[in-house]
Amino acid sequence: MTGLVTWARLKSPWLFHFNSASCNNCDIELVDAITPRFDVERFGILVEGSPRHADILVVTGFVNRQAAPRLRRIYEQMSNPKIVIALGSCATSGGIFANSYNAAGPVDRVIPVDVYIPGCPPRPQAIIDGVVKALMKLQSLGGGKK
Amino acid sequence: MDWLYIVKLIVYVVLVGVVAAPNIGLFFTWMHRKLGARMQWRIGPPLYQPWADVVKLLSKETIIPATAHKTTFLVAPPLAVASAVLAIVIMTPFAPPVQVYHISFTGDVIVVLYLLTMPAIAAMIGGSASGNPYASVGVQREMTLIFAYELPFIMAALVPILKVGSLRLADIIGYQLEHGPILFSVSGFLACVVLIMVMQAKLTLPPFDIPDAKTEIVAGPYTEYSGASLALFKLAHAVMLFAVPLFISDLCLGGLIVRSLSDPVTLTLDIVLIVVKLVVLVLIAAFIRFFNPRIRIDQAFGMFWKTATVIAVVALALSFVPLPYF
Amino acid sequence: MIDLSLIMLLMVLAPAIGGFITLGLGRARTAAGAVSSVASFISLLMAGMLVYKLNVEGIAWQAEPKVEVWRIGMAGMTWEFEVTMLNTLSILFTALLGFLIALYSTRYIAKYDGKGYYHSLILWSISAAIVAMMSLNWIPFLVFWEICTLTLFFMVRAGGSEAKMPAYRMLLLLATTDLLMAIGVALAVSQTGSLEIVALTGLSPFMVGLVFTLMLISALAKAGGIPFHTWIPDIAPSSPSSTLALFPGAYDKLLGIFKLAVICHFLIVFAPSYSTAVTVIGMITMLLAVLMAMIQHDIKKLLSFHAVSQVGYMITGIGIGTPLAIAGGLFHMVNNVVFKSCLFLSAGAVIYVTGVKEVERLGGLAKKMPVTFTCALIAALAISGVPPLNGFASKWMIYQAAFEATSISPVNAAAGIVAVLASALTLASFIKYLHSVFLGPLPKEFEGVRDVPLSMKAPMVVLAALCLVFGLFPQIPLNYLILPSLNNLNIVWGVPQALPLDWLYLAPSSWASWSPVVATFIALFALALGSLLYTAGRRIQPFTFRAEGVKPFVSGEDLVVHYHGGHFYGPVKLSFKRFYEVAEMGGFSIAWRAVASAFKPLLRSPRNGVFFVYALWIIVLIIILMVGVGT
Amino acid sequence: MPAEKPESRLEKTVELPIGPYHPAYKEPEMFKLYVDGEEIVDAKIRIGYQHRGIEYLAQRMTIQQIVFLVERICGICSTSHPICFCQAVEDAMNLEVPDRARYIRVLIGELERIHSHLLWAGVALHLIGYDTLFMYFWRYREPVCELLEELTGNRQHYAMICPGGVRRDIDLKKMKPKILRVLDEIKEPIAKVGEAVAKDKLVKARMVGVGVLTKQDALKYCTVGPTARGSGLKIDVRVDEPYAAYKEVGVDIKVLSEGDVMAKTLVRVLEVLESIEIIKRCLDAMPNGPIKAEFKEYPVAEGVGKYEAPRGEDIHYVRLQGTTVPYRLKVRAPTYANLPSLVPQLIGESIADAPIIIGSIDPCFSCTERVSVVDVKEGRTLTLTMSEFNEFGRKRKNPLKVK
Repeated sequence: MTGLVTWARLKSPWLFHFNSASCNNCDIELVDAITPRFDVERFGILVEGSPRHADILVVTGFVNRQAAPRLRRIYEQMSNPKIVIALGSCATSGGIFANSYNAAGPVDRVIPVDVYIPGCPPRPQAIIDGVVKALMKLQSLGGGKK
Repeated sequence: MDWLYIVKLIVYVVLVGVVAAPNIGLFFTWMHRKLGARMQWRIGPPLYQPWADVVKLLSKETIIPATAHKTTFLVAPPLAVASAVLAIVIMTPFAPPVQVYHISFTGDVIVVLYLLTMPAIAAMIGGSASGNPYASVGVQREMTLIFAYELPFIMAALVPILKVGSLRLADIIGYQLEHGPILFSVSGFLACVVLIMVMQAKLTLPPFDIPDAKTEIVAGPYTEYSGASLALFKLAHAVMLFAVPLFISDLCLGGLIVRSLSDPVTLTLDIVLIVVKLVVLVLIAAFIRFFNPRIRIDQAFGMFWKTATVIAVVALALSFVPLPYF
Repeated sequence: MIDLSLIMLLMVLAPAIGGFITLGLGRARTAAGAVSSVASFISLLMAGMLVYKLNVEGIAWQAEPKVEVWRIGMAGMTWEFEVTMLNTLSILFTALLGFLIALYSTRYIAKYDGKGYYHSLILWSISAAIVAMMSLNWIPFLVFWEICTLTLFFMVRAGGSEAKMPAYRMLLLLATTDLLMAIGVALAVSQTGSLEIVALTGLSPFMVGLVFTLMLISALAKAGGIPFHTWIPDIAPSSPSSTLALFPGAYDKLLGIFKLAVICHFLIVFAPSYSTAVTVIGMITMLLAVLMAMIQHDIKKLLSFHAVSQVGYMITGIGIGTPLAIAGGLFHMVNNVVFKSCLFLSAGAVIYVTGVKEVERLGGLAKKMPVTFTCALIAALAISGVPPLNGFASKWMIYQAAFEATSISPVNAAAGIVAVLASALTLASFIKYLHSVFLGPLPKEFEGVRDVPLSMKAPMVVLAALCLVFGLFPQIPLNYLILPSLNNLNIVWGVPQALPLDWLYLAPSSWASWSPVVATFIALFALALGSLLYTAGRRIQPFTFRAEGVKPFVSGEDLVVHYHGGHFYGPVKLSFKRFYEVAEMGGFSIAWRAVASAFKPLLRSPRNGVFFVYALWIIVLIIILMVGVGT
Repeated sequence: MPAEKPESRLEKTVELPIGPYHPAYKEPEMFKLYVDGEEIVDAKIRIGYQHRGIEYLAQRMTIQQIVFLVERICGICSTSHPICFCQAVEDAMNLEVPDRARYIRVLIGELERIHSHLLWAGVALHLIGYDTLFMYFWRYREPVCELLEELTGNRQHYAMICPGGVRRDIDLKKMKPKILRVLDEIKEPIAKVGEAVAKDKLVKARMVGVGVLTKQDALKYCTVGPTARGSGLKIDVRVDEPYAAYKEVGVDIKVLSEGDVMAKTLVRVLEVLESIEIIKRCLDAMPNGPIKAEFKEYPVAEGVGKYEAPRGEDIHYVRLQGTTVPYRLKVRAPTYANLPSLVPQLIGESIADAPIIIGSIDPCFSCTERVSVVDVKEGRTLTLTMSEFNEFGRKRKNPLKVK
C-alpha cells in the first residue's frame, strides 16, 4: 500500500506559489515552466490556487517584514506531507537585497526549507530539476511522518 | 422476499457503481486534460495521472478550518460521490433491454434528473459549511447557475419523454431502437443542442466554470477542502463526467445498448457505437471547454434564460407535431 | 372495542374542555402548558384509534368508506357528523400538529409575555378544525370554519403591538372571503333544497360555475392561493412562530386543500375548463411565491412565502384531476404539513435563542444549536425535494402525473415544467437560509448561545423523523391514508385493491415501482464506499483534524468575513427586475387592496372596536342566511 | 480618490479581499473591494507587500553597482530601469553617449517591450479563463526570450547597460539574420492571435465595455503608457522627448479611444507589431564605432532620466555628491501612476471582472514600492501620501526638511 501511495505522491506533485517581495522574475520563470516550451504538466505538476490543495510550497523573493507572518500562516495552512522550495537567489540568500532594512531574512529563517534553487532568475530547466530533487525528498519521507 | 434478486442487485451495483463508473470517469478526465494540452501546444499528462492525483490526495491530511461546521463539512464529499454513483446505477448503462438487471422503473428520468443535481448541492452545503468568504461567493454563484439551467434542462429533457409518451428510460431507449435515435428529428436535434449546453454548465466546465473560477475566487466551494475529502469531490466530478453524457445519450442518442449478446456482428457494432457516442459527447465538451473564456454569472444567466429557453420551447412545440421527422 | 362515537366525542371535547381549564389557569404558564399538551395528546390518541379502526376493520377499502355516527337535532335542524377516510386523514394530522405545537409553545410563549389564553386558543382551534372537517352539512361546517379564523386572529394578536394591524387586515380578508362562500352555500342549498354537503346535481351550468368560483375563492384564501395569499407574509414577521407553524404551516392547508378537494371532486363534475383554471392558479402560486421568497431578509417572511408556494403544488395536483395527481396533491399536503411546521419551529427556536430575525446578522449557529440545525437541514432538504426524503416522493408523484396527463391538455406539461423549476428555486432560497443562519463563521454576540430547551426540541425531532419515515417508506401513508380516501371523492382508482405492503416494497413482479428503500440502500452503500476510502487514506497519513489554529485561507490575510446571504441573488434580481418592481408596488395583493378600498373608512378609524364588531356582524349575517335558507 | 460613497450603501456591503496572495496575480497586492452582492461599490488599494528599500540600498552603492540593483526592481522590464538610470547619470554629468550604444539600447529596449507585452496578453487572457490563448501568447514569447539570451547572456536581467553606453557589443553579421528570422517567424501568428482576441464573441463579452477609463479620467489621474493610449491620450516618451536613437529610428504611436479592457489589450498587440518594425529599422541604421564613453570625475549635480517602459513613463532622479556613491536616487515607476486610475474603473463593475480590470493596467508592483522616503539620520520611515508626493514633485520641496 505505501508503495502505491509513494508512487502517487511522486507522480502528482501540486505546487502553490508564494511571492514574498520578489522582483517577479522568478515567478515569470515558474510560469514559463508551465507554458508549451517546458510544459511541466507532463510530469503531473499543476499550480494550485489554494494552499490546502498543494504539496509543494514554492517561495520566491527575499522575505520582507510584511510577508514573513503571512508566509508562516500559509505554511501552516498546507496539509502534510509538504515540501518547501526556495526559488531564486533572493529566496536562498536574500540576494542583492540582503541588507535592506525591510528584510526578514531569507526563507529558511522563516520556515524550514527542503530544496534551494539558485539563479537570478533560475532557468525553467533549473526549476524542473529542483522539483525533481524535492520529489526525491518526498520519496524519502515515505510513511509521511513529516 | 426474493433473495436472489437482492444478490443480483448487489453484484450489479458493485460492478457498475464501484468499479466501472469511477474508472471510466477518470479516463474521461484524462482525455479532457490530454486533449486540452494538445490544443495548447503542450504534451499533457500521462494516462495514469487522474488515478495518481486521487490516490495522492487520499493519502494527504484533511484540515478542518476553525470556522467550519465539522460534520457537514466532512459529510458533503461522500454525499456527492454517492449521488453521482447512484445516478449511474439507475441509468443502467450497457444493459441489454431484456436482461433482468434492467431496473428501470417509471419515473426514473425524474429521479436521475434530481440525482444529477445532488453533487452540486453537496458542494454548496460543504462550501457554506467551510465558512470561507470565497466559498460563500462560490456557493452563491453555483446556486444561481443551477436554477439558470434548470428551466431549459427540464424542457429539453421533456422532448424525448413527450415523443415516447412514457417516463421510463427503458421505453425511451426501446422507442429509439425502432424509430432511430431522437437526435435525427428536428425537435430532438434542438433538444440535444440545449442538453449539451446544459451539460457544460452541470459539469462546471468553461465557459460556465464560474463557481470555482481559479482567478477570481481561488477555488470556490472547494477552497477549504484538502486530503481525502478533496479526493472524493474530484472523484464525484469524474463520475459526473461519465454520468451526464450517459444521460444525454440515453435521452437522445439511443442509449448504450447491446442488442443481443449472441451474434458477434451486432455485438461489435453495438460496442463501437457505445464508444463513439460517449467519446463524441466528451469531445464536444472538451472543444467547447478549451476554445471559450469564462463568462460572468449574469451573462450565463441571460444566455440560459434567453437563448437556451427559446430553443427548448421551439423543440417542445415541434415535438407535438405528429409528422415523422419532427 | 370502544365504539366509534365515544372516540369522536373524546377527540373533540378533550381539547375544548382543556381550553377552558387553561383559560382559568391564566398566568401559571407551565401548568397551562402541561394541561394543553395532555388534552391535545388525548385527541391525538383518539385520532390514531380512529385510523386504526378504519383500516383494521377493512372499512377503509370499501367503495364508500364512511361511518355515520352523530345526529344532533338542534333548533329544528339535524346536524350530522361523519368520519370518512378523507377527513380522518386531515383529522389525524390536525391532532398531531396540535399536540406538537402545544408542547412547543409551553416554553416558547414565555417570550410573548406569557399570555395564558394562548394555550386555550390552540386547544379550541384543534377541536374547531376537527369538527369542521367532520361536519356533513353546511351550517356546522361554516360556523366552525369561522371559529378557526377567529382563533387564528387572536393567536396572531398574541404577537404583541406590531402584530395588531396585520391581524386586522387578515381578519378582514378572511371574513370577506368566508362571506362569499356563505353566499355560494346559500345558492347551492336553495337549488338542491337540502343542507347536506352532497353532490350538486340538477343545477344550470352557470349556477354551478358561480357556486364553484365562490367556494374556490374562500378555499384559496384559507389555504393561501396566489390572489389571496397576502395575509400570510403580512402576519409572518410579527406573529409568534408557533402560530405560524400551527395555522399557515398546517391547519390552513389541512382545511383549505381538504375543502378544495371536496369542492372540485365531490360537489361538482370536474369539467376540463375548471381543471385548467385550477391548474393555472396552482402554477402561478408556485412560481410567484418562490420568486418573492428568494429576496426576503426576514427568515419568518421567507418561510411564509414558501408555505404559499408549496400550496401551489397541492392546487396543481388537485387541478390536474387524474387519480395519481390528486393522490400526489394530498400526499404533498401531508408532507408539507410535516416539514413546513418543522421549519417554522426551527425559525422560532433561532429567534427564541438569538432574538434576531434578519438574515444579515445571523450566522454559524450550527455549532451552538446542533439539534435545531439537523432538523432544519432535514426539513429544508425535504421541502426542496431531495431524494431520500418525503418532499421528493410527493413532488415526484405530481411531476409524473403532470407529464402523463399531457395527453389530456398541454397545460399539464407546462404545470410539470413550472413545478420542477419552482422546486429548484425553493432549493435556492433554502440554501441561502441554511447558509446565512446556520453555517459560516459565528458572530461575536452569539458566543454564549445555547440550544433550545427539550420541550421545544422534541417536536422538531419528531417532525424531522416523520420526514425521513415518510420519505423512506412512502407506502405507509399512501396505503393507509391517502389512496383509500380517494374513494370518498368518487374517483375510480385503478390500483388493485390494496398494494402488497412487504417490508422492502420491492414488488418484484411489477418493475414499475420506485422503491426509495432500495435507492437509499444503494446510496448508503456508496456512502460506505466513500468512508472506506477515507479510512484507507487514514492508515497511511495520520488523520489529523488540525481544527483549532487553522484559519480559513483568505489569500493570506487573517480576517474572518461572513459573506451572508442577504443579497445572495443579485444577478437574479437583475433579470427579474420587471417582476420585482411589480411586487414592490404590491401588485400581488390586488385582492387585499380591492377589499381594503371597499372599507377605507373602517380601516382608517383608530377605534378598532368597530372593526371587531364588523367581523362579528359578518358571522351573524352568515348564520341568519343559513337559518333563513334552511327552513 | 473618489468622493466618499453614501454611508448607507457602504455599510450594507461586504469587504471581499482580492490578494495579497491570490492565484490571479504573480505578485502580492491587496485590493479591498466593497461589494454589494456582485457589484463593486468602492475599492481600496493597499500596496507595500513588495517593499525592498531599494532607494535606501542605492545610497550605499557606487553608480556601477546601482545599475545591477536598479535592474532587479522589476523582472519583466529589466532593461527599462537601468537605461533610465544611466540617462539620469549622463544628464547629471552631461556625458555624450556614442551612436552605436544608443542604437543597441533601442534594440534591447524594443525586444524587451515585445516579450513584456506578450507576457501580459497571456496573463490577461488567463485572468478571464481563456487558457488556450494564454498558452499561444507565451509560446510565441519563448523565441524572443531565447534571442535575448543569445544577445545578452541571460533571459532577463541582461546587464547590458552601463553609465555612458553599453557593456557588450553585438556582432551584427552573425546576429542580424537570426534576429530578423525570429521576428518574421512570430509576426504573422501574433497578428492572427490578436485578431482572434478581437473577434471572439465571448472574449468581447468579457472585455468590451468593461473597466472603462474615459479620456477625462485618464487625464485627471495622469495615467501613462498603454493604459493612457487605450483611452485616447496620444502620449509616448519615445516621441515627446526622444532619447537614445528614437529620433533617428522614429516611432508611430498606436492609440485607441474606447478606453475599455479590449482597447488596452489591442493597443499592446499593435505595439508589439510596431516594435518589430522599429527593430528592423534600428538594425538597418546601426552605425559602427565605440560602445562606451569614459568619464573620470563625479560632479555635484542632479539629473533626471525618462524612459518609455512597456507599462508607461518611467522617471529616475539622481543627485550626485562628488563621490562614486550618489546622495539620493528617486524612482517613479509607471504602475505607480496608473494605480489610482483603477478605482474609477472598478466601481460599478462586478467582482468577476475585478481581476481583468486590475490586470488591464499591467500592474508591476515590484516597480511601485519606492514611495517611502527614508530619513537616514533619524532612522524614521515616512510613507508619503499621494498629495505630499505630488507637492514634492511640483515645488521640489524636500518633505524631509518640512517635517
